[in-house]
Amino acid sequence: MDNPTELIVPERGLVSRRIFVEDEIFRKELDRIFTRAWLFVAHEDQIPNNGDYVVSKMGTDAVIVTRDMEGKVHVLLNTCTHRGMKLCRNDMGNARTFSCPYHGWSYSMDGRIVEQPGDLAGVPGFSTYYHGELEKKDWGLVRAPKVHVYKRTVWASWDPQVPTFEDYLGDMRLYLDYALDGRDGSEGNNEMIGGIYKWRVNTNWKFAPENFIGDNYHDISHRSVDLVGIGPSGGRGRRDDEPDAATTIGFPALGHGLIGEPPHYAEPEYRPGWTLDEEAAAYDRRNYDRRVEKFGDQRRVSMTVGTIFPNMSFHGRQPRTIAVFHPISPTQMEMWRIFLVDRDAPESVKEAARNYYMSYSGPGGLTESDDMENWSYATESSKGTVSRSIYFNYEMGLGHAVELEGIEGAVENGVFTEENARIFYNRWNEFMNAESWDDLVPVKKEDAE
Amino acid sequence: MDNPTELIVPERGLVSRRIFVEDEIFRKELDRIFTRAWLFVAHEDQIPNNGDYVVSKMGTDAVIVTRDMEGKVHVLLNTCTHRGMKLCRNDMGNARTFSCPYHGWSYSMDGRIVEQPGDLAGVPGFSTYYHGELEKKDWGLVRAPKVHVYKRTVWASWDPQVPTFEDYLGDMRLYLDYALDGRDGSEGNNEMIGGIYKWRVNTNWKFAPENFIGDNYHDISHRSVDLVGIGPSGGRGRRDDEPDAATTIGFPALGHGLIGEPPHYAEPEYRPGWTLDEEAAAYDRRNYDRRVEKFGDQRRVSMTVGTIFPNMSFHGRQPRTIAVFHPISPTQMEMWRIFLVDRDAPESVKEAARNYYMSYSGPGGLTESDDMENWSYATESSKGTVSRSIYFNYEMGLGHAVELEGIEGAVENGVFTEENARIFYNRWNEFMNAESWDDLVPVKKEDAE
Amino acid sequence: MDNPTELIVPERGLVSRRIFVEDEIFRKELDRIFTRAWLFVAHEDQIPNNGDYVVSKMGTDAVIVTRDMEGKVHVLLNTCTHRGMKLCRNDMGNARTFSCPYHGWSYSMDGRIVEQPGDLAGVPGFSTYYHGELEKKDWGLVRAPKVHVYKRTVWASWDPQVPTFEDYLGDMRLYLDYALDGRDGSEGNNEMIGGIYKWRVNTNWKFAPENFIGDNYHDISHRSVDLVGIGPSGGRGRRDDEPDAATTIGFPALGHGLIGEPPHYAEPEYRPGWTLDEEAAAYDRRNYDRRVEKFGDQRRVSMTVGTIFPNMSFHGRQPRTIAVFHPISPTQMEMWRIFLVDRDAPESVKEAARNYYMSYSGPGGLTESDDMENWSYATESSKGTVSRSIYFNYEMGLGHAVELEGIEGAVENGVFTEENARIFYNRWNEFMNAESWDDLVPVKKEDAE
Amino acid sequence: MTDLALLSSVQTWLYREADLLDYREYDEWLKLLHPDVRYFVPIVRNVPRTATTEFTTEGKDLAWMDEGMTIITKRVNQLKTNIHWAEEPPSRVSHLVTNTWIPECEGEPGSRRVTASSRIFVYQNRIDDEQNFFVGKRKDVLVESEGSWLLLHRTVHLDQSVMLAKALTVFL
Amino acid sequence: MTDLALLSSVQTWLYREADLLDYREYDEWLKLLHPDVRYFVPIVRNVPRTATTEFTTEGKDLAWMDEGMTIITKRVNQLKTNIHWAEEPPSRVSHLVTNTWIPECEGEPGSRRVTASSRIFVYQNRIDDEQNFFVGKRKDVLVESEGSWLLLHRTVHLDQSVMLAKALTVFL
Amino acid sequence: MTDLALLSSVQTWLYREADLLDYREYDEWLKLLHPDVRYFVPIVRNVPRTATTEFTTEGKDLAWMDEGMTIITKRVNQLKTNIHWAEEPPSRVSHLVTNTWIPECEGEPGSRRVTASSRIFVYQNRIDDEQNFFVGKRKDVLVESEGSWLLLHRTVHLDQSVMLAKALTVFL
Ligand code: FES
Ligand code: FES
Ligand code: FES
Ligand SMILES: [Fe+3]
Ligand SMILES: [Fe+3]
Ligand SMILES: [Fe+3]
Repeated sequence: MDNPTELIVPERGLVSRRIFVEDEIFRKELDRIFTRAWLFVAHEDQIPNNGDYVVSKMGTDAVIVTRDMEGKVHVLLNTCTHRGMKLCRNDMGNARTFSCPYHGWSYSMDGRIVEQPGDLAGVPGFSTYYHGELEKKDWGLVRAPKVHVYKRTVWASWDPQVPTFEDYLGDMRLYLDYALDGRDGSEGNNEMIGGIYKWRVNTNWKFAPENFIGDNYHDISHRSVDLVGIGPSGGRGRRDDEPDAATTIGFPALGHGLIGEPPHYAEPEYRPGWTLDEEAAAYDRRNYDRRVEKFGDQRRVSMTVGTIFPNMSFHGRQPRTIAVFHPISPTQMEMWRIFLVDRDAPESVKEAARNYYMSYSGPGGLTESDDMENWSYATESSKGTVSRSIYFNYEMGLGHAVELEGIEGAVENGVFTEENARIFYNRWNEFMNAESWDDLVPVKKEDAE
Repeated sequence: MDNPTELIVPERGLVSRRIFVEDEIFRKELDRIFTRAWLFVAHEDQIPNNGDYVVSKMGTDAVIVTRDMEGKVHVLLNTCTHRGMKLCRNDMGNARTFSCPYHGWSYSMDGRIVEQPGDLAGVPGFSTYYHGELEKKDWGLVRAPKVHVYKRTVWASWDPQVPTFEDYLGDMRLYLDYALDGRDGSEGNNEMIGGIYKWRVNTNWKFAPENFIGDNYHDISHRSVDLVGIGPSGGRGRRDDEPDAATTIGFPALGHGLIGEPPHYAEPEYRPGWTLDEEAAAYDRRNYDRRVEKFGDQRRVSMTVGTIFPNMSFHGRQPRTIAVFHPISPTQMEMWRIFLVDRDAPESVKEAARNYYMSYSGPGGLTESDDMENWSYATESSKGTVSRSIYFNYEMGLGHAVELEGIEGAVENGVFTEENARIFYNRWNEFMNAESWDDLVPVKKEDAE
Repeated sequence: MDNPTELIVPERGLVSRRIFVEDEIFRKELDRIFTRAWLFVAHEDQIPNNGDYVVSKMGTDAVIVTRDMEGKVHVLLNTCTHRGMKLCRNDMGNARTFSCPYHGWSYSMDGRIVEQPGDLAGVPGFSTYYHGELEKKDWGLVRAPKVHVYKRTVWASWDPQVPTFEDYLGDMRLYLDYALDGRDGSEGNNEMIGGIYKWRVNTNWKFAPENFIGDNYHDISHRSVDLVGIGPSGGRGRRDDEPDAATTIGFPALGHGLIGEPPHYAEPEYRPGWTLDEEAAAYDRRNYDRRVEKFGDQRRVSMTVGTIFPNMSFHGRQPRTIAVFHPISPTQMEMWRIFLVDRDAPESVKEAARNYYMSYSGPGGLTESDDMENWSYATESSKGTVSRSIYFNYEMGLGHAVELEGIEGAVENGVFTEENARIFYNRWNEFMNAESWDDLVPVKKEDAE
Repeated sequence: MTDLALLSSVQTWLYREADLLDYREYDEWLKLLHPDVRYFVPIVRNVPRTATTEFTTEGKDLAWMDEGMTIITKRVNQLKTNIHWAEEPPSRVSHLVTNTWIPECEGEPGSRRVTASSRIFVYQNRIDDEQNFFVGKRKDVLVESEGSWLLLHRTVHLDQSVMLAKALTVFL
Repeated sequence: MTDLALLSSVQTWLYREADLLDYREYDEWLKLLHPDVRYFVPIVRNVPRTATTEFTTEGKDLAWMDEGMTIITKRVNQLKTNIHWAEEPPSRVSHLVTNTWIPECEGEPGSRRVTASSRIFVYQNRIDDEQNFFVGKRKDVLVESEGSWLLLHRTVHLDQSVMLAKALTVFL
Repeated sequence: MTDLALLSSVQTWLYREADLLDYREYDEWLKLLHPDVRYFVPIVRNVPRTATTEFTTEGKDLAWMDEGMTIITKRVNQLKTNIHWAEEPPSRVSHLVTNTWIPECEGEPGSRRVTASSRIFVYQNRIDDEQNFFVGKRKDVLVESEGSWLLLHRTVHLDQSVMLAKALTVFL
């Protein structure tokens, strides 16, 4: 092939390997993507009570997600504004203030006694040593200006210009809802199993969202676990039977995409699931019936897995999880995983889910460990001088996307295709080239007029 | 606050976090500060005899400090000029020559048989293989052109233009004297306890001299050791009572500063010290009396801790130590510590001091370990994309410095202030912007006229 | 000395230390040297049968060396062209295809069913998922366009413009022949002992080829092993007596060089060798006799050690080995060693050689371990700010090279000299400054006319 | 006084077990497990010294491993497919088991149940330069069975909060 | 022949000691120390093989640790303040004690004094990815006391010249 | 039942051996070797789980070490020259030997021959910050001789394919 010079060549389905290994590009990503996009930061179950906090990450920045005394959620840069000490070195807890170990500046989590949580609440010697001359209002913790809680998930952006979370999601929201709503369709009925997997993988972070945005093609890499069989109804494979209508759906203007089912207006015929556990099987059936009842002939969607640009992916069905890919360096990420069950599911159903999820995902998951091998050695293998000069191939199904009816701004691409990955890298390219949100295709521009 | 673009904003007390994490700035520091300034390299007790040597560091360069056969001290780059082998891989010893393991070039430490110690003394095959054509004079070890021994401490600079050591110190010298003179005021009466602590800390090196130049404010971080109490008279706290007159004193034109007492003309009333050890207590009292006698109504100063720009700090009282902060990378330093006692103190007094010092300082010190935590996590916490874009705050006492009488070029700033840190970073800024010593405010220019 | 600004100062025998420690120069080396030169990649004994493969390296790129079903040897970039997975994670084996673990693309090793080994042979879903629209011909493994098998050694280059291997070698080939031919002069009579040493050394890769190109001067560094004595006839030293005629010979236009004997037209008087082992001693004698008979009064050469630019060195006599120095970073290389014996030597002779070689070379070799110490601490010691600003000295014998009769393009420089190292760095400089092979002195230009 | 024979028997059992894992004799290794075995490796969190939330809870929260014979057997079977890519080609693994002593022993000889406290250092090396260090505390409950021991319960407190390995494909 | 009971008793004592440290039961740990205990971790220097100056001298030179009950107790008390930031939140620490044998034993049963030679590998992990490896040689002098042992003297030869950790907040 | 005395005697022998190496008493160490000793550390390759080519072959292929008394003695003598630069100034080395048990024992008391299976972690630190970790499996064949043991054969399976150290100047 003749050698292109651009990093992304949309019309040919080419992506330069340089974006997976080069430091300069990585630093630009941090600057142009991770300070602008909406990023997943936490699940509300990590901070159920007022005063609760949990640490998280946005790009390479450490943040604290807090719930103030009014119950409102905030996202604060985890670094003392005085001399930079990592303010909170606990992973989680409950507090009224954060007090800095170095010189004792303290910051409020309490929306009542100061204007904003994260405000500088206590400065030892303020009136004496400082002669009252510190403009305390200016020295609160750096706050993410945009924070949004959506069906128990918490998102934030550093960019005051970022569109609303709903506009940022577009109709991808319907598919996110499928994961966050209850199995019977009940709104936001999800609960996080205690604990998060956090682990380091020597891979460029983009291998993960690219994979989860719609890579059915790599099923073959999971043949070993398929042979063994870990699905919740026994037998071979990793899951219960999925709907026949499965396809890939992408949002070209937004960078999101998924594997799942197009809008439909009736529940497909019931296929028994979770049959290894009697209660879980009954619960599964019950939920089917409830969905039939609840949705009637209304539009509904369902999905297996998808990515919200840039670095959050989620599984909607089996397992039901949220994954986040935190960039560490061009060739390292820290991956996080959270698992969801229905809040009101019977204990035994939750337990069946927990056991299944752990066997599937995370560093010890029988499925996911093989993904880690692939992503890390694909990264390793792209570092060489010759190797980094060539392009990855994303030609599968190029030009075969069709508009998807019933979902705004979506295309449907068939089960096996790389359209969604192309959508992801095109959006990546737009972010990298944009000077600000003005240059990014305004989300739902028409609505705004 | 509105975002400044300079790295240092003196009038607002702001310092960009970038100078603590960025590689390019770090390399410029090595080039513009560490090859120009006077750097502490050794204590004479490390090389008491002719032929003794000890290895040290200047910035990222390894050096050997030697005492030649005439007793003169030299500082030599620790790398064979032939093909770069690390010439001396021992930490210390006594020798007549350094012989290179790779090809056997040997260098003299003996000022008598060659012109200069470090000169190329032996080249196997010089007249045969080299046909006598190697200009040996040009290929001696690279020597620091400026070396100064001051009250048993050894200093060096790579810059032939550097002012004299005394001019470089200015009146800061009086405070250094306090640490290096005997407890009774006897000149240069100090002895180094055998052994140096050397350890790696994942922090930018500047956190250390900034701290020691006058950060009383971080006392709060040492509350755990204060509760336990390790002072030499028992009870809570880390030290015996210090004089009431303590304040911070800085040298704006020089970059040095300290916590200590302004010049005074009589000894303050005696406060018993070292009372846990009978002999040490008696020695302390005796020294007080001797000071009263020796100094009468003359000027004297005293101090707790201070920094000589750029990377040497010292404690004058409790403990009595020298610390050096060798840069390794933007986010790593190697810290060294040397401990001092009076040469002629009774053994039991030395022993009391040794025990006390070890409990205080070094990686295992009950006080210092908490500093390491603060500095390393302040560094860690400044690496993020958003985090590195903001500024540290050094506003405490901004505009409240007053000229200090009796000490040339000094300002007095009160016990709690960040004036000294501001002085440090202003000087840092001058070094970084200067093309040569001509651009650095000439020290004692007036004297030179 | 006055400070030069060029990296290489040929007329003064100076080489800047920067080329041993700086990242930018390292990356340029990868680009300008390792993608252009002929590189040693394997020994045929690693792939004796059709379908055999072994992994190797070219610069920082991983490659697979394969033998196709016609017996032809190929060198393929070890990375799946689809999404970059390291295709072959085994070190060696026999296969008909390489199948990618990630999505199952498979590549041929079989020249019969596809045009070229490494061609994309299997794409799951080609006609369905891809709609038959992938130009498979374009997506075979990246192949080294130039591959040459020479007396059981395999070489490759990424540059289609590279001269023929023979032209690249020039008359250095005669000396390589000495290592690759049998001890009795029989053509290509060499066999590789099973297994390769591969190990990481924190040194710039150039220290190794520079050393092996002709550094007799560092013999002194091996005094400890010389005192102990590991030679195959017992006593002190590392080898049997070598010929009196030994000198260094270099190829200024090519960058190669060696320690060995100039062309001669009769065997020198026999000196008994390998006397610790009766059979080996007899074999040695027999080979002498055969050489006398075979070569008569024809030209012959012999050698101890030499370097083929850029990163392959070999020992021709004792031990008889091939070494390759793979760059990893400016300050790290991965070193490989392969050992040779006559294919048809008696088992006990092979065994004597194996025992001797292992005691000599590799990380555990009594000789080589000291080289590793020197190279790694010479690298370490050149990292400092002052240290990297100075120059290594290669003045030994500067201007004393004389043309060597009987070998085209060669100079003879005496036993102790740095002429060969100068030749190496001059060639290095030419590669670094050349835009393409057009700018590199055309090898054997005259012949081509 | 320590029951020397007991202690030695438990230590030897643990070392043999490690051999079976490190020499990849997984089927033999499975035979050392009690049918009701539980393998539990909780996640550990950074929390204050005084907190009770340091470890996730067995049977309730996420854990690096919290499983019984069914999943353990599946792990072994997956390795035996020879296409479990994260372990193919296989890693080189060494289990260093140290500090073993027996804080608890109950029951009569022949049907004893002991708790063994150990430290482990599991070293994993694969392909060229990938290496992982897993260090932590192990508590094993062994039950006596026909002159030998069966593993009934294993807790490993891995000394890592963020797992510093790309995957956990070794038994700890 | 080795006194098996003695060896086993000393080993078990060392493992229990490690448990107390690693499970942060410092008050219990203090009870294992003799009132006259000395804890000595000299600094090591790069000097020729033939030199006698490799280690700093106990009771005279600087050392990473050279202390008795007073300072040891203060270290423990500092940890117990819960605001000793270098250990708050607490590090995860494992002491792996290996190679224990008894080169010397003197005195009558009931008042014996033994020297135990060991190796240690102390792994420390804290916050997200901070990890330290302390490896070296340990020589312990234990004295018998009421059926158990008390630590009278401990020397640790840490295999590091420049300490490659930011702080030494663990007992080695 | 395990022969406690035998096991303990072998373990103690291994720990004393490690002491002699780590405290650099090489001449004493040589005395622990049988005149016919073989020291074998094969190279390991990445090959499929099912392959038989993982390790190079003793007495035939290359190996990190495959040698007897002659070369071993030369190594010791080289160290003793004090100018073997890769070990001068000397490295700081600790051999941690763990997991020792005795899978095989044959012969009569007084002339027994045992096979001991262990794990080793050899830590090497030199100059300022150079450090190497050698971890692997050891199989030793010891023969009884005059109330003690002599090393007849040692195999070390180092868990590294590419050796991640610049030189192998320690006995594993
Ligand atoms: S760094 Fe937080 S108070 Fe100073
Ligand atoms: S490097 Fe020192 S003599 Fe050559
Ligand atoms: S990466 Fe090889 S088939 Fe996709
Ligand atoms: Fe997958
Ligand atoms: Fe402090
Ligand atoms: Fe050599």
